[in-house]
Amino acid sequence: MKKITYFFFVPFLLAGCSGNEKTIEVYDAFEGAEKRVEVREVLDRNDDIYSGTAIFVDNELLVAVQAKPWLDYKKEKIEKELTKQFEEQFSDLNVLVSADYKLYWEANKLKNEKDQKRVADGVEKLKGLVKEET
Amino acid sequence: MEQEQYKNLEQQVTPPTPYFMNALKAFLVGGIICTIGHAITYFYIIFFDFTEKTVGNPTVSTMIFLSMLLTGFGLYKKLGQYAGAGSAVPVTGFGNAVISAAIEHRTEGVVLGVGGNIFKLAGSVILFGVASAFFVALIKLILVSIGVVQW
Amino acid sequence: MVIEFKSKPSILANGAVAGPLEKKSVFYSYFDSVIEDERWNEKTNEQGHATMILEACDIVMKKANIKNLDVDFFLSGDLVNQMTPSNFAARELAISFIGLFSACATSVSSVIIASLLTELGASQLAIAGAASQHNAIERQFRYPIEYGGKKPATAQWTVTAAGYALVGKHNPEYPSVVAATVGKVVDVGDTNPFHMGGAMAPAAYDTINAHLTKRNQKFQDYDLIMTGDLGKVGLKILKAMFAQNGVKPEELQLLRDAGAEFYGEDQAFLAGASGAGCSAAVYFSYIIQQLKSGRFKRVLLCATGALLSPLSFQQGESIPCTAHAIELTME
Amino acid sequence: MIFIDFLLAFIVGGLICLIGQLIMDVGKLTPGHTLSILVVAGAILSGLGLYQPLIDLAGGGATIPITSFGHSLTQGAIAEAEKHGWVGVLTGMFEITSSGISAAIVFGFIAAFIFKPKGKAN
Repeated sequence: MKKITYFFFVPFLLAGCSGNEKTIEVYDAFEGAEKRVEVREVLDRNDDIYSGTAIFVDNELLVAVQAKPWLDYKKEKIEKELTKQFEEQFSDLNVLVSADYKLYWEANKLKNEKDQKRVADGVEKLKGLVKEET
Repeated sequence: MEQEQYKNLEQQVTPPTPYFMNALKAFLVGGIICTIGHAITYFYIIFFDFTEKTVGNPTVSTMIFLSMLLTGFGLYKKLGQYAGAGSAVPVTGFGNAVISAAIEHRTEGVVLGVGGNIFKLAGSVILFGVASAFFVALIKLILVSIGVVQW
Repeated sequence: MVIEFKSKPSILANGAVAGPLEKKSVFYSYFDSVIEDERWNEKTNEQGHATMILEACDIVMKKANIKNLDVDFFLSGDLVNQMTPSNFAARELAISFIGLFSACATSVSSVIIASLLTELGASQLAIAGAASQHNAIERQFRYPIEYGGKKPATAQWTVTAAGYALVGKHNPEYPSVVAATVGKVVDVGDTNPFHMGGAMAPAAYDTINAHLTKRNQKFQDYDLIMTGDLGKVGLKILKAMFAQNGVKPEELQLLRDAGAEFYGEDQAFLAGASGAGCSAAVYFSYIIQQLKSGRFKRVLLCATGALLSPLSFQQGESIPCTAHAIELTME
Repeated sequence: MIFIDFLLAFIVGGLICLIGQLIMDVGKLTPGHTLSILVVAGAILSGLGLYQPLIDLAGGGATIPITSFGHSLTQGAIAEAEKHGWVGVLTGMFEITSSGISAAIVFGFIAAFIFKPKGKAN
């Protein structure tokens, strides 16, 4: 019995941090190039996150990010910071930033969605989800 | 032979509790159960409309369902014998405490047996949970109304 | 308090019955019958427990080819609340019945009282013994069966078994009870219900010492001194106590424990067996057969019992223990 | 990245169970006492606002142990107290954690009809 216990323990010690290549995706309904650059810039500057997906549709900006797992404990702080930055830059849009995996998962699905109508509905649904308590 | 003379004789002969091995086994099994829970959390997030904030409930329910199966087929007591706290601390342990009491007292009838005894082991967890939550919330409310803390 | 029996009542027949798990026992071949279903095909554990007692008593009566009408007294006890299994078994047997409780020492205390009744002449034939059923007792004293609590290495496994003996007038071909010691209640302040061996060892020490000194015997006068269910740890403690008191190591070889040996070296049973059925089944099968076969001439059987209840434990009481002993000889 | 997330869940969940085991072994306490202590600890940590970051960090590793039960009770009470004041402390109690207890009761009830305790050793 003791051998099994030791056997279990070893592999977990070896798992060091894997490389952190950053993936940023931006989907823009109006092909407004400069908006895309600004968003990419903001997300690049912030090195707490390892991946982010932004979606512009109608007057909505949805930014779903994923913080590095070992920084997840300050997830809410990261969200607040990014929301502040994006609201300064895109005061005309209403901005929603979330580090929730659901948002990130759905945003990645939405970004290669062609029909703009469905993207707008998707973003609407996600906004509803975030407000929902339990 | 006086009491303390016997006591230290008993101490010498009784095998010492294996602190390290117990702790290691509890850590491993507890970790594995929580990882399974983590996987179930991802499952619910991806396939159902739950955010990380709201995924707690379905995950806990699924874990308790799994603990019902393990308890019913007599596997949980073997897991518990190996893991100790590793199988008791996770919510499957809470489920096992409720379900084992319910199964056990079925022969005393559903109302008096199952009904009367279902919280024999887990009742204290609910009692202390609710009581401590009440006092913690009360203290926070008082601190906020004094202005020391905000919500 | 040591009693010497002048008329030396004899054990004319014996019966031991065990549950499915007890197939793993070292003494398996000595048991009269082993059943597949731990509830004896009854609905509840307690009913199974009562049926088990009945089956053991039937075996005893069949061996002595007598009917229950011929038996004067039925002395039995077990660990379930208010001894309901013994009561229900007595209802079926329809023999005048005295319920006894000295926890796992009931197997010997019942024989002591049967021998007293026989010596008094009030009883020609009396059935005495004890039984225990794992599920019925674990759920009452500790946790529900399926609960995943971790038992420490000192915990013992309650045996599903019953052992009964027919006590009658002296008969040289059968083992006879020459003396007995009724133990005092000894409490060393142990409170851990998972370390019964440690709590019961002092009681066994006290009873065995009292018996040997009053009968001014030494360990060598016996072929075997077997305690009830101290378990592996409890037996070590008892041997250490005697060693401290000057008993030589080769004498200590004579000291054995039914609980410690019951499941042999199977680790799943931790510190061995316990329960009223453990000492009863081993005494009234293995020991009696060894005596009849002449391998043992004189044995001292000292059953140990922990007199706790789930209530006394929750109220923070310590565990008082007792041990009763009978000296059996074979001419 | 996902692997590290799972690793964090494994380590944090394992540590909480380790603490539980130490309470049992060193403190010589029964499982019942240990779970009660952990639930109270979860409630206190939650009151101090320390438990939510732990859940964010470890995910399943913090929601599965019983400490999360104390946490959700407290969060329910605090959230309701924020909205309705004194009464909220009581009304909000099971707002968030309802599934834990109801699932245990329902599955316990169902199990009572399906299963029978079997006294096997191994």
